[in-house]
Amino acid sequence: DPALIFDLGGKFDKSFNEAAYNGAERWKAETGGSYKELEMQSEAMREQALRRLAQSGANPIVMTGFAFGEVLNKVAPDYPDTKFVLIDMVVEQPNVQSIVFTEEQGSYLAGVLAAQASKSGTVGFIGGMDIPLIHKFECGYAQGFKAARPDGKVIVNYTGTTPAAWNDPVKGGELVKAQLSQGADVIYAAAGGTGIGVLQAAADAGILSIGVDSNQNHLHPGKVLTSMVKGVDNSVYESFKAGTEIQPGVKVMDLKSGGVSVAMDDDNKPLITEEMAAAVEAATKSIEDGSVKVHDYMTDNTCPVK
Amino acid sequence: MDFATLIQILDSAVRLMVPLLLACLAGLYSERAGVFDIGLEGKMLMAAFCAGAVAYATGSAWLGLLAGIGGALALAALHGLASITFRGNQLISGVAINFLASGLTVLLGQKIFALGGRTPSLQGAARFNEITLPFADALRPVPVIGRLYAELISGHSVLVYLAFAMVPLTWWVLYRTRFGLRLRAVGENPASVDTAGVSVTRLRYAAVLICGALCGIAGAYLATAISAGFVKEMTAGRGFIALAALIFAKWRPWSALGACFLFGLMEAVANRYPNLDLGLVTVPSMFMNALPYILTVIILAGFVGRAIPPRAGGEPYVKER
Amino acid sequence: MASAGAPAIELRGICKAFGPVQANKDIDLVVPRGTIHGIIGENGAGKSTLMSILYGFYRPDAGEILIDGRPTQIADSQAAIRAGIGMVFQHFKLVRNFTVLENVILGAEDGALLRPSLSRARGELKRLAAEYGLQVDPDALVEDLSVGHQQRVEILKALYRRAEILILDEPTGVLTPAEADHLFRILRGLRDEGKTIVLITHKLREIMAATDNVSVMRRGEMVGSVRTAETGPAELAELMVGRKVLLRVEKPPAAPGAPVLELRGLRMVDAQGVERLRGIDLDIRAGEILGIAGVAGNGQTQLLEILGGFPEAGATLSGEIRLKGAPLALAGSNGRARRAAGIGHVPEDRQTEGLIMDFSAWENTAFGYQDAPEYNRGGLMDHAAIRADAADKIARFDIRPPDPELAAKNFSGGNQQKIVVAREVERDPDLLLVGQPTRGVDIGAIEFIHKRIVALRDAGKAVLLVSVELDEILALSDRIAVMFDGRIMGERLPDQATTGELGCLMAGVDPATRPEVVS
Amino acid sequence: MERMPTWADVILTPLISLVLAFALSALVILAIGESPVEALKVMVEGALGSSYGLGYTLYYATNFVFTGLAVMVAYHAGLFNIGGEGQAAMGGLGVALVLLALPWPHWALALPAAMLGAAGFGALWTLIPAWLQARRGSHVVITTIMFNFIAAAVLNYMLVNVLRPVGSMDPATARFPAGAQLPKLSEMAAGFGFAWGEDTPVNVTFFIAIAACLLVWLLIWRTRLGYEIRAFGKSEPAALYAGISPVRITVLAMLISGGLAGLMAVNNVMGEAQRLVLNAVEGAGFIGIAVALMGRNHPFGVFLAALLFGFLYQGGGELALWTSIPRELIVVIQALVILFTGALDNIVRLPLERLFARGRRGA
Ligand SMILES: Nc1ncnc2c1ncn2[C@@H]1O[C@H](COP(=O)(O)OP(=O)(O)OP(=O)(O)O)[C@@H](O)[C@H]1O
Ligand SMILES: Nc1ncnc2c1ncn2[C@@H]1O[C@H](COP(=O)(O)OP(=O)(O)OP(=O)(O)O)[C@@H](O)[C@H]1O
Ligand SMILES: [Mg+2]
Ligand SMILES: [Mg+2]
Repeated sequence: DPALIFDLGGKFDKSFNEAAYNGAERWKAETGGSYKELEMQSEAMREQALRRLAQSGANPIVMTGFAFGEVLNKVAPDYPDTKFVLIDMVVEQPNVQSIVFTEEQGSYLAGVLAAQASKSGTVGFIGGMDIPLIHKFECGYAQGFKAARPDGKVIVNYTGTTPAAWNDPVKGGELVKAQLSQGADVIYAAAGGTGIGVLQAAADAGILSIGVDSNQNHLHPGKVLTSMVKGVDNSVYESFKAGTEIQPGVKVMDLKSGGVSVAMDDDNKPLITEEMAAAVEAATKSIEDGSVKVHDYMTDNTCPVK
Repeated sequence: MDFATLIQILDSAVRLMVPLLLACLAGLYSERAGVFDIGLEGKMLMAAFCAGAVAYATGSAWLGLLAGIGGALALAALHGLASITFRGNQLISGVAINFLASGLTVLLGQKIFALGGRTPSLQGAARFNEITLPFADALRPVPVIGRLYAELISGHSVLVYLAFAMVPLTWWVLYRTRFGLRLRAVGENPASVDTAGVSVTRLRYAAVLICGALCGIAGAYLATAISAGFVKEMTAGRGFIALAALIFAKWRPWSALGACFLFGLMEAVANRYPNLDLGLVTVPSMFMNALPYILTVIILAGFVGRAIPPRAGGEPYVKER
Repeated sequence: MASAGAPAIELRGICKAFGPVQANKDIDLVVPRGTIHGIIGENGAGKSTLMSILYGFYRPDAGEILIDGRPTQIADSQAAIRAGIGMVFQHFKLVRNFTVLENVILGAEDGALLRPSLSRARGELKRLAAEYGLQVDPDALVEDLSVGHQQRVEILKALYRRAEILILDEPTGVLTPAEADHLFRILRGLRDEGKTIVLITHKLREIMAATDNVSVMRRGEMVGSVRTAETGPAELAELMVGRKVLLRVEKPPAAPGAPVLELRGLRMVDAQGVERLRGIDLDIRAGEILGIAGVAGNGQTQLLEILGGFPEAGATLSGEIRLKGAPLALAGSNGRARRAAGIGHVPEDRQTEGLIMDFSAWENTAFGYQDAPEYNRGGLMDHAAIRADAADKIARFDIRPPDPELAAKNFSGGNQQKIVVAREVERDPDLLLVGQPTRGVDIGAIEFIHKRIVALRDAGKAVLLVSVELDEILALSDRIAVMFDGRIMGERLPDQATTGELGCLMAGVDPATRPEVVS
Repeated sequence: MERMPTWADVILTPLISLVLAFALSALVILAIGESPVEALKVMVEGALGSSYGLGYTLYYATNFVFTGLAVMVAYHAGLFNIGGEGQAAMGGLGVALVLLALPWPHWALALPAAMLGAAGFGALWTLIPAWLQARRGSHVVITTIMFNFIAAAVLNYMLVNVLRPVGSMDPATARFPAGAQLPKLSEMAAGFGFAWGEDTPVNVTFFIAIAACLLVWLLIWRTRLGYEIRAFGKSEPAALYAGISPVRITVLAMLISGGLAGLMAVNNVMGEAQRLVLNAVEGAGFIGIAVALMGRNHPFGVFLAALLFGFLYQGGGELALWTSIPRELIVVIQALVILFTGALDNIVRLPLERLFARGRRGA
């Protein structure tokens, strides 16, 4: 059987763990197969979980989150016959497939949409913890926004420095109000459970928000501009489907391959004007053909736009 | 900083201080009666869950509030059982209650809603909505005062006004009623109450249950007023901050108001200025987020003297060794 | 109303055990109405326990209580109050940060709101004050009151609740002679009104002066009840201790040597800016006991604390202290340095200063001397040595129960005091500071402690004795200095001073206008 | 005042309390529709049934021993140190800085240096709260809570902006030099020629934890400093009378406490992860409060309580691994164990005392 390991946030984090879970469930529903799943409780459990699953014959073993990188590097060689799939981080081992997403590209599109939808010319970004991964979202978003509105302004907030930063909808809501008072009228949340509070507060205040990781448009129909969707569910689904035939190496899930996208559905249809759709279309094209290069914060820890 | 910004920050401070204030007053009742309580966090969390769940199920915020109070009361009763009836260690009991709430809320939430401990989002009457006070809109054009009234004083949920009303009420109960007199006495010298023919046990239970009820309101506020539904661990350490505020306030109601306002204000300021640009250096967001805590330490060190807790606090009342 | 002849209190076969300790064994007691009934007994004899049972604070294991001839269930203090019983405990049951009024109404409020109760109580207190001479400021915080006043509050609490039976547990242990006299006047007044009073005390003089009947307890049992008029101190003492007791301190004349302690212009201003010591000049010689008489709160505590090396935080000090000619530092927490220099100290408050109540007796015998080489070996404390030392002290000071492992809090007050005295005296200090050495201590133990202090003097050491008991000062001192308001009002020799003269000095009045200088 | 034989007090009572806690946990498991018997089997087998499970149990216990001792030492001085979380985090920073500063050739050299770094940083993190408590009377409970948050901020900053290798996604330091790898217990066992606890993170730090228990016991009950700490914790006026400086004792006790909490990092950062990650402490600082209080503030009790919590952690992990019981159940079980053994122990003790008293009287 395949196995799926979630990171510390847990499988219902409203974020990419949950997306992974959805992918696995879809596979289960379609194939009728069964899989093992596991949530981390502590850092030391990572290695333990990998080894126990590998020993129990689970194959492939899919895990979400960059934090598995180190451990997998150590464990993978001990189980050469087991295939591992790591999402969000690259580990170079012969039996490991690494899947990374170009969140900056998806966020760029979100920024383009925000620029179109914003009346004030000021938009907001609310991140969970101040860590590089979240800066990647922030930077892509800012690039997309500035590309459309060079004179516009992006207000950035991070919620905290402890794990509570990912589960504090109250603070998320207050940050929305703080950004609102500074003129922001579209706010992009990349903050896990805190994001739920962001989307809620934005809807309450009558401004737009942008969801993250999975499609969150349905949370407040007609009030969530879009969601920057990371195809983690697809990746898990594909991995489970490929089973032991998984190809090792790095798989970059970018805009072109449909790895990242901005969600368009019935819930946000009334919000998306034709110009917006066209702008997204255009931006997508330019990114895909390489005429626009979205800078990845991770490569040098800097962002070309502020 | 312009006036609008000032109002926004104050407004935010008011909203953020409410759960702190309610929990702080909750702790005040309990600790003034000599029962220490580091389980404020857990009681609030349990209340937030119960309120969120019941408000969702019934569509009524008021029923949610009742449920929240009920949930917190249950844990308060447990604390009373451990620390009053069985003369257990109050600190351990508090720690246990925090763990219990943290586990049970997710366990129950997952069992009922299967959303990983989250409750579904609340809508409409399942939430306490902001209420506009009379004449708020009419007065808005009046410079300063009018705007203060319309934007700062008006426009909060009913629980906010309830929380603020609790401050004078608590003061009055504590210093103007028989119950308050006995409550304060039992926290200072339970033997004096006992020899005066009043039951120490009953008084302490009353205090602990009031504490539970207030934590219940605080939790309900978190889940059904300031946000729309329960998210696991959503109290995010506010119970501990409330405890700090209580010590800061030296166990006095009006000072509690001040202390909680200060914490709310500092968080609001940090939210408003996520990256303080000081010209040469920009203070990183991590430190802006930690600013309330850093300032607390500085204020504590600089301006607040020794805080002497109620003398009998933390000790079970034992007549015969 | 009950039948006229029935006694106010009748106890039958009261038993009470605290774990293995049998505090009361099958106790019978009859107290006729309108009398003052004394109860005496050694420390730990079970007096407080018996009275706490009567007041409903403890529940008896067996026995029966009759009030005015009627069997009465006293399950809690509420029931006792209803039965007309009031009690002033040995350790006051007051809320320190409440006002007098608040303390008085606590538990006896008129309604849910305080205001009416407070104003009624204010009037009532005024009446009681006028009637019995029980003046206290109703709005003062209890913690700001002198102990004498705190006691008045306790009495007022009982009277406010219309007590017909008033129990006082060692009320004079903390009072000055004048305050005690005042108290007895009040008690006689109450008795003459028909109230019944039970008085626990260690002072035979008070028993003889104030009571109508007296009962004696020993080791949990009632060993006898007599009419006061038909007995005498010696007989009572013997009944109490089970052996003959010397009621006078026997001491050979002093042979003072060189000055051990010299104080010059010692001043102290406390953290609140109040000047507590206003220039103290004193000499104490080797081989003499200098007694400091005075009403509590006139700077004696501060003097002892400064000499002991732990002046109150935030105080400013000036002046000069010399020990055997060498100057001593004034400030800082240097209790160790003082001990090293040869100063022993029996502090005024054994429970909060002299002992760690949760430590075992043996750990307490090293308290303050934890640095001493004989208690340490190779960087660790030498428990075997400390235990042996403790066992030795327990044996020689007849500390009961003779169990070094028992926590200090489980010893009776007198035995706690013996632990402290043993620790300090056995070190043979050049100068011994002694504060209230026999407060709340039974006469057997008093005799013993006094003997030890005199023996130390006879060994050529200097003793500074602070006591509010004028009798004690007169009996022990070779020289008496009277302190008032942070000053030494005058010095007297004990055989030349009268109680009246000393009383004047203690009140701040100098009868001889020119203080007599004793060389 | 002996009412009950000591063994009944220190062994029988907690044991029955534990049984009660587990009985209630069983009800909770039933309530969520799972089998308690199965759950217990998985937990016991997973945590104690093999050298593998035992290895993890001991690894977690090692963490809790340190944080438990930290709370305990402060407690004896009458100080409630809720800052174990932050102090352990700073200890981790100390370990990381020391180990990344030099290419350590051998663990025997690296270990003492890392211990110094861990204890030093942990202690340093208590210095301000301790000093403020001693000098300004600022309540140590508030300041240590605040310092937990501040430590999180410092760590966040250091890991993201200073210590993170360029290009790494993970807010974590680089791997420590290979020479700084502590020997695992499994390797030691292999050295003696038998297989024990392979692939478990328990390492030499376990022995350091045991040594720490002994040393803390010596400190508190055998040294002059310990005597003074206890005396001060019981009565400040008495301490003053005895010439014990409140400032000195407050600061020393807090420094020792913080140092012990910091030492935890040797186990998890140096011994297990081999690098410092953001969330390295994972609440062990708070568990330390429960461990210290349940261990009756005695090192031996702390050790036993730490083992119990190690068991719960590892058993709970296995539960999550092999059953569909949510991991939060473990938190509930922990809560019940803390409640019954720590706060509701009189439910068991009082009836037992009566039983023994009757037995004695009957005899
Ligand atoms: N609450 C208690 N728990 C356990 N033992 C107690 C308690 N109160 C008193 N005792 C013990 O009971 C015995 C009698 O104590 P009690 O206080 O009645 O003596 P007392 O005659 O009043 O002594 P003193 O003259 O010192 O006041 C003593 O051995 C004492 O240690
Ligand atoms: N009613 C009161 N209100 C406020 N402070 C008081 C009161 N009575 C005494 N104090 C203060 O308490 C301290 C200690 O009391 P102290 O024993 O010196 O009083 P006292 O007047 O000498 O007592 P007494 O009247 O019994 O002789 C003194 O500083 C005194 O000023
Ligand atoms: Mg007594
Ligand atoms: Mg006077």
